[in-house]
Amino acid sequence: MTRQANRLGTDLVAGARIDRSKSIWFTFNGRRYEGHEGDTLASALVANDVQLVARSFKYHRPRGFFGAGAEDPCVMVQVGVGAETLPNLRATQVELYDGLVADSVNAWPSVNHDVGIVNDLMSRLLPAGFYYKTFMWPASWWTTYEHVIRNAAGMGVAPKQPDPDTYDHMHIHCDVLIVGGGPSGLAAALAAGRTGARVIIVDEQSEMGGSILASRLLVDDKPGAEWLASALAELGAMEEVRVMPRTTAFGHYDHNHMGLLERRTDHLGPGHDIARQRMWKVRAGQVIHAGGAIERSLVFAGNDRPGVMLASAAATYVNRWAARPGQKTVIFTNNDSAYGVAADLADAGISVQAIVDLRVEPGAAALEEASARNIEVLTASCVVETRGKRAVEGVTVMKLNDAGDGVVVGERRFDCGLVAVSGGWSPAVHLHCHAGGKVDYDEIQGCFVPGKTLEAARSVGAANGQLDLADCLTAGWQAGTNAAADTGFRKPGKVPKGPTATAVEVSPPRHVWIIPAKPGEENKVKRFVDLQNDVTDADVRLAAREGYRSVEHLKRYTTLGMGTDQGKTSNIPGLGILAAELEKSLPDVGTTTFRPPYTAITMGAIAGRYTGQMLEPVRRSPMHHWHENHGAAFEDVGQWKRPWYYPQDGEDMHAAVARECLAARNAIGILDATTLGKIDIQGPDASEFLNRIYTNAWSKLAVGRCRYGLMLSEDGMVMDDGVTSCISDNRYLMTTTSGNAASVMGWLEEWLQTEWPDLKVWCNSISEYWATLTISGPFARDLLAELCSDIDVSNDGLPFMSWREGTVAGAPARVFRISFTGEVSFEINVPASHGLGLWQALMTAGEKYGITPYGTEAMHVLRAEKGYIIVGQETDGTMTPYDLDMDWIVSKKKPDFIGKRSLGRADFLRDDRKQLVGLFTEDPLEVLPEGAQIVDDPNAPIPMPMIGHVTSSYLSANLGRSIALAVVKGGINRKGETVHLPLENGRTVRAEITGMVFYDPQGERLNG
Amino acid sequence: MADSYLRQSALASLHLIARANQADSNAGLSMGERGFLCQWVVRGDAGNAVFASAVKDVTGCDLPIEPNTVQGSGYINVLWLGPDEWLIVAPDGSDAGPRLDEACKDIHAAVTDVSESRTVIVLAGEHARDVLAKGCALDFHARSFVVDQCAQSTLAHMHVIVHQRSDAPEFDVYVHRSFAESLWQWLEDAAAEYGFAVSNPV
Amino acid sequence: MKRYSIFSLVRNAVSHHKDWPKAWRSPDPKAEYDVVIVGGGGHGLATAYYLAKNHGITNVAVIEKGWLGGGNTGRNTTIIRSNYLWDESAHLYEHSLKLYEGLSQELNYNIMLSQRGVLNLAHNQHDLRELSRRISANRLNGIDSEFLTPADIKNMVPLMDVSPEARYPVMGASLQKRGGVARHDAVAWGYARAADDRGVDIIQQCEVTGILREGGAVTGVETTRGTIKAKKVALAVAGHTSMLAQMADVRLPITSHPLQAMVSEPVKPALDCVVMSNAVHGYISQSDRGEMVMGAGIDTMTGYTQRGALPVVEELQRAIVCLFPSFSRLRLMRQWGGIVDTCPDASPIVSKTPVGGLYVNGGWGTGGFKATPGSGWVYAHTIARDEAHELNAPFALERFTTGALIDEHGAAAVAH
Amino acid sequence: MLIIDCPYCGKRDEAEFHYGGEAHIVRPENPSELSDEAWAEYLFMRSNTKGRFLERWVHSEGCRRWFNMARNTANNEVEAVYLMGETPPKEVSK
Ligand SMILES: Cc1cc2nc3c(=O)[nH]c(=O)nc-3n(C[C@H](O)[C@H](O)[C@H](O)COP(=O)(O)OP(=O)(O)OC[C@H]3O[C@@H](n4cnc5c(N)ncnc54)[C@H](O)[C@@H]3O)c2cc1C
Ligand SMILES: NC(=O)c1ccc[n+]([C@@H]2O[C@H](COP(=O)([O-])OP(=O)(O)OC[C@H]3O[C@@H](n4cnc5c(N)ncnc54)[C@H](O)[C@@H]3O)[C@@H](O)[C@H]2O)c1
Ligand SMILES: Cc1cc2nc3c(=O)[nH]c(=O)nc-3n(C[C@H](O)[C@H](O)[C@H](O)COP(=O)(O)O)c2cc1C
Ligand SMILES: [Zn+2]
Repeated sequence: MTRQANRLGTDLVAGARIDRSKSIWFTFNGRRYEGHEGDTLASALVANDVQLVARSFKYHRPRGFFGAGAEDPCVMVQVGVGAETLPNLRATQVELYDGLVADSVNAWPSVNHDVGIVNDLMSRLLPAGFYYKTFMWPASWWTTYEHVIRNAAGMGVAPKQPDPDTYDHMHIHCDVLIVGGGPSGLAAALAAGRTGARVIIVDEQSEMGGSILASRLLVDDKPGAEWLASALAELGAMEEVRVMPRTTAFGHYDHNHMGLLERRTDHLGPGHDIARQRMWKVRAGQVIHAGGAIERSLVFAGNDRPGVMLASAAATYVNRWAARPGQKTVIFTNNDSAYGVAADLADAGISVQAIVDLRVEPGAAALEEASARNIEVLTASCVVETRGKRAVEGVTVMKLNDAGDGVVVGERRFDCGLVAVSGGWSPAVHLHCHAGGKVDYDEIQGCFVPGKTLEAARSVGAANGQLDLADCLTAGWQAGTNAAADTGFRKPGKVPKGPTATAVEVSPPRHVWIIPAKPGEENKVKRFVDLQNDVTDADVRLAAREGYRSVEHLKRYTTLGMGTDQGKTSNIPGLGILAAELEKSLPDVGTTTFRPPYTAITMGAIAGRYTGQMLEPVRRSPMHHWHENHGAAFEDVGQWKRPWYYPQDGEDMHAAVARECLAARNAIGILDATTLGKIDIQGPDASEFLNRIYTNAWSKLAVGRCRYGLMLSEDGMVMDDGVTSCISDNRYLMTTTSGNAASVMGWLEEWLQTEWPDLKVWCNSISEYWATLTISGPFARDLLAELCSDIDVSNDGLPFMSWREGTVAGAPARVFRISFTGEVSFEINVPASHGLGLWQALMTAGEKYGITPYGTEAMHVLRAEKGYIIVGQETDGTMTPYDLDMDWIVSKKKPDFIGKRSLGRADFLRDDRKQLVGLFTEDPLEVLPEGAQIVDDPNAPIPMPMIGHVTSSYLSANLGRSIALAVVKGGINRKGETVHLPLENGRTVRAEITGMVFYDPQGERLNG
Repeated sequence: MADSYLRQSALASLHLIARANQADSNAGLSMGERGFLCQWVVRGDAGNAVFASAVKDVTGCDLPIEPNTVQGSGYINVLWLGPDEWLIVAPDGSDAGPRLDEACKDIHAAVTDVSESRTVIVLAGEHARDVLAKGCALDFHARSFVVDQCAQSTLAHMHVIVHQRSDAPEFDVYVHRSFAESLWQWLEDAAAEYGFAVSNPV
Repeated sequence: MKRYSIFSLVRNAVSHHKDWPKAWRSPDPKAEYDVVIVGGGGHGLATAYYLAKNHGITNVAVIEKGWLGGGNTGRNTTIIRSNYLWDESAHLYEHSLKLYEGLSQELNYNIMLSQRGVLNLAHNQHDLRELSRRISANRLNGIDSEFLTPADIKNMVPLMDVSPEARYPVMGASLQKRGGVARHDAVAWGYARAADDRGVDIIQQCEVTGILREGGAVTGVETTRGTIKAKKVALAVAGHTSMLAQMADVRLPITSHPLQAMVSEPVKPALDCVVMSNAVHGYISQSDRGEMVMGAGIDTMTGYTQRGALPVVEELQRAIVCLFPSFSRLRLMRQWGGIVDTCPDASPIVSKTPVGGLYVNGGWGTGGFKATPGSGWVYAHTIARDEAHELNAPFALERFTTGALIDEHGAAAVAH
Repeated sequence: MLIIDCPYCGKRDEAEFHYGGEAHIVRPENPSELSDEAWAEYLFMRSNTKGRFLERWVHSEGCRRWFNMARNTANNEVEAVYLMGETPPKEVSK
């Protein structure tokens, strides 16, 4: 084949948007082709006379270029290979780059010889919804059927390796955002930009200009390209105007929150080190929708053969890319716009055989254009069939009757490789509708136009149903001026003038939703509505007959408009056919819902940089790097990384935890407890506030003393716990669990601000201020005494549940004598910047005592040995203090506290509530799995009645046996009884219900 | 023992000061840590004359009542955080907090030391706004975010206070200490395409 | 009802598919019914079907303000499973799953139940603990449930990133093999066709605007197509439960929220089971057509907009791309929203009400599609007998007074 | 995503806020004197209105203040913002 056989010379097409001097080589289905800079994959393939590009979804019928941009339903290709591969790109939107590799999708072994075509042969058996009616017998075969169906479906192939590209996000604010860089959008941008407003104008194509790029009309008496260049130059010079080509406005969300997707390197091919795509999140004062209109097809027999193409697309290939979509053409239209196409094609040397017009009376200007070029116009006529094997070779035309539902005998046959079709225009109301905008039906144009919206937005130009260039320019200018004014920007001085063009008089289109076939052939032909999903007019009518009468049922039953093009060209014809079948008007039938995105957007771009390790920020304590350097294994606790255990010399977790636990009871253990939440509570009503928040009483806590508290949510369930200390008169320091630090702070503020604004209390989070280092064990006091000279750390000087201020290892410190291990234990709080220094000082000075850092796992074991609960482990939002056997902490005297009333409800008084107990397995070395369910009768039939589950379970090195905490129905009164735990591996373990305190039940070690 | 410990700024482990010496002068922006600032959160009633004048006396700044604004004395800055909440920022060693606490002891106000809670990352230069815009929904355009304006928001999903210091532009970004390394990492990544230099702000 | 089968397909192919009967009629409302069911979603239609089939009550109307199946039934991510934590839920959802297993045959409508397995991922110690608790409870309740290690998961889902280097590494998963997905529209259509066949009137494009009462009991409903008398009125209106109950002065502990879902462009099979993650918030499965069907959490504010905001989409895509780094290059084709009604304990209400003859079925939140057959079954029982079936007795309104909540927040992971 | 006009900080993205549910639900003065039914009403029963709804928000990533808002839940139009403890402005109080 000759290179670019269908590329039109400059003699035929002047000024196309390609650089003929720059060749680009690419591969399609294994063959190398040449294109030019400025080409899309589609235009280059058209120029190379490649017609068969894809196969349809269901019947695997051959598909060629139908559109020239976002609207094309057919030409999906797989671009790139390996990790870089991209499925389902629309060839009309792929910019050519050197070395581009593209292949057809959904065809095997090749797009030319696809075995899937058997579906087409069986298509009689596969009408809309056939799968609901069959594949049910035998029931067990469905899996097999499904396997076959799944493999046949899908289009391109997902990559298998991680995406090598990156994506990022950008927030931006502007006064006026304009979607669409056609004449309407540009006029709006000029008007708004000149006021000084912050303006953004986006267009999803490679260059701005919209229809101007493919049109020969004049603007301001200049060729469109010239005007475009000057407009862009002016916009480019405006400081507050941002012009963004290759940027799709994909969604219009509430309150003018707009999503844009900018393609930054796609046109350059793989291998760039900036983000491949960028998602812009815009807050716009005013939005102008100027996204143009989408041409519709006509539903006639054989309308899916490659070679049948939207008229506007044919003109675009010719005018914009100098690519000839066919040598001989027949134009088939219901409106005047295709006459301009006919003229453009004819002027480019394409032989226009005829214009077949459904109407009796085409517009005068249109007719004139045809007759000036000696093009035959067949009025009140229609194409009743296309002929050809894989592509169109000719058409048959007949006269249409007055009703439009049949033909009049006498046919004309034309040979042609291109049928350029226009079924009228549908404004791109998509974005207008995303945020709830309504549409109105334009009876004359046969389309929906933007109606009411709550957003500060307006639609202009073709997107608003204005199809004349002159109107578009005027309206765009107006909209730009008004939108800017609505955000407070006005051009001072004389009223400026916008761009102009010559208005053209047109006649209205004629809407015939189903073009009759040749007499007698009605049942033999296929007329496609949705070219991607193979929905025909017969499918639409079948659905209606079967009772799927709502448009939404129609859509879902036939899959009309559910493909990757989202029915841009097919929705209205589908609705028209349904309306006719139901004998309703089209607006009564209504339209399906327009949803984001306008065109498909890369999932990685939506995620942006927040993937992999950057999914969420990591929170680190001041000692984090010490832990890291000392081999700690970390545990994720919320966003924190906490040392889980510190394996040494090849220890496994079990060995490390045992060593750490022993050290904490026999020497000194040191824990990084920085993650605890800390809240500074001040004010004359602080103790009253605590009384309301906690279940126990707070009025009498002396300065220097600490108290454990339990917080309930208003439904009576345990929400959080922690120690609160009295710092000075009317000032407390509350600690919370690590996981609840933020939510408790929010909880306190909520009550203060919304319910008790009269309370004089201030809360401030100081979680981040303090590094918390806990030392625990028989030598903890000795160590502390060594490093701290200004606090008497003796049992009397610093009794259990008290705190003092002083210095430890030179750092200003608050030392709390509290214990989560049951040993003598000090929580040393120092300003975070001192955390690491103090940690190192303690490690150095503690070496002689055998100081051992321990992680969260050992902490869990140590506290379980003492029967201390962990909120979120022993509790799950369904446990009351009573269930936890913590009656002692619920004040009987206080008239009220949060959650108190709920505790009195019927269900809380049951004595078979699940209650917290200890468990001893019969075999002391058997460690129960956490979460294991507990039963009374392990031989009971399934479903087996369950009475509780294990909440915590460990092998205690200190006790030399396993211990567990569990909740058991009525457990508090069942101590000594045996229960059973049927495990996943089929074994059943026996265990005795015990108290919760396994170690040092008298609490003697607390005081050392 | 007193001299054996080392105070560590939140980003100490990144050795920014060492990196600052190898700064690239063509960079689109500079980033550095301003550590060890004294910071106090002050809560109180702006309408209370005692309170307002205590703040003025101690800091030399008028209590900023205008939302999202900063009052500065050159030495101390007072940032508006909310209708009854301010952040006083002073260089290391300042005793403004305790003095204010003392001055407010008879009224319902609270002064809480949060010096260690946050560190400040300074972003400056031509592309500072772009980097912020990558992760923060505030409008940093020069028309709507001006010198001595501040705001609390999120940057890359981390809570921050942003204070524009100069027209350079230069921004102080206050971030919680535990998040500081993550934010720095994110900023480095965001800034990479513009080129950045590590600075050593004082 | 003319049965569907391959033979009927062949027969109709010969006659160019001109003779297919209507799947359901479009009758005008009668003046009076024994039972009026408000809401033509899966639950309402299933209820009508079982009222007719199990209880012989056929003088029933299903009143739907839009098109049948157009509520959440038509917009959910179709995950079906029964591995709930608490006995009460487990029994109800398991009953439902069992009904699902024979539903295509029973309804003579292929609902394409695809029991390809549901994975619930654990990303931290807490998740693991909750997972094993649930697995243990499921097994003793007779619900298939097993634990998978990261290596098992990699085998089953090769494209998932289970490396320990992940920000929140996958540490294990529960697998319910009998879980999966079904074709949501077909469930509604299948029930509609079968209920219609048993004489139920399905009245679409008819909105209930009032509930008529006399002496503390219902007497009918006011609709946009006139008054319809009824001995019993049963609500099955999902997102609008509070609105309808309010018409009878019944207040409910329900709030309605937008919940979004989205699909990618279709691709060849790349994911063979359902994957759900709570910590890395999102879930995903691949439909038979090839799209990745994805969802995440609710928009927190109350809302009836049937759409949602971009941040939820971002959050979801972060999760999906972290779990499946290669899906980063797929493209999102469509996103939409539904209105889900949630209860404080994340469990539904299927209950009588203080108003005689008024029943409520709602609060299924983000997870009621899987319950459709079971819910219809027990709701029909409750309506027919005026007393709860043992399976829905725990889900009565009274639990909010007694405090006997069934809290499925903590352990049920993303509750879809 | 809404733009919410924080009564203190001004217009900000919804992402900076947390939703707080129905507004004007006052905690009963003496819970212990309430019947279980009345307590359940306070705890759980919500209006869940479709249309104009009075609700609470907190500017959690900003000034951390709570406030009330009137929003149309059917279309997300924000009709008014008013302070905690205030009654809704006339134009939205019906
Ligand atoms: C995005 C999303 C994802 C989900 N994913 C899952 C999932 O994976 N698995 C799962 O099990 N569940 C899922 N769910 C939940 C599930 O969809 C619902 O719980 C279930 O479909 C509810 O069914 P329904 O029949 O009760 O309600 P719907 O299907 O919503 O039906 C209620 C009907 O009532 C009608 N109605 C309302 N008001 C009136 C009136 N006044 N008069 C007449 N008719 C009225 C509505 O138009 C509607 O058709 C999801 C939900 C959503 C939104
Ligand atoms: N004669 C006719 O019947 C007829 C019909 C339609 C259009 N037209 C002509 O088309 C022109 C219409 O001008 P216009 O400016 O209104 O439309 P346009 O088609 O010229 O421009 C619209 C632009 O918006 C872009 N766009 C659409 N959706 C987008 C999105 N979501 N994100 C980013 N970009 C998007 C498109 O790529 C296109 O470039 C006029 O010249 C008019 O005469 C004529
Ligand atoms: C499981 C499932 C799969 C879907 N697949 C597609 C699809 O392939 N193509 C499509 O356009 N929409 C698909 N949708 C979305 C519907 O088009 C539609 O958006 C959704 O049902 C909500 O309805 P609405 O957008 O009309 O409000 C799917 C929906 C669901 C629930
Ligand atoms: Zn605020």
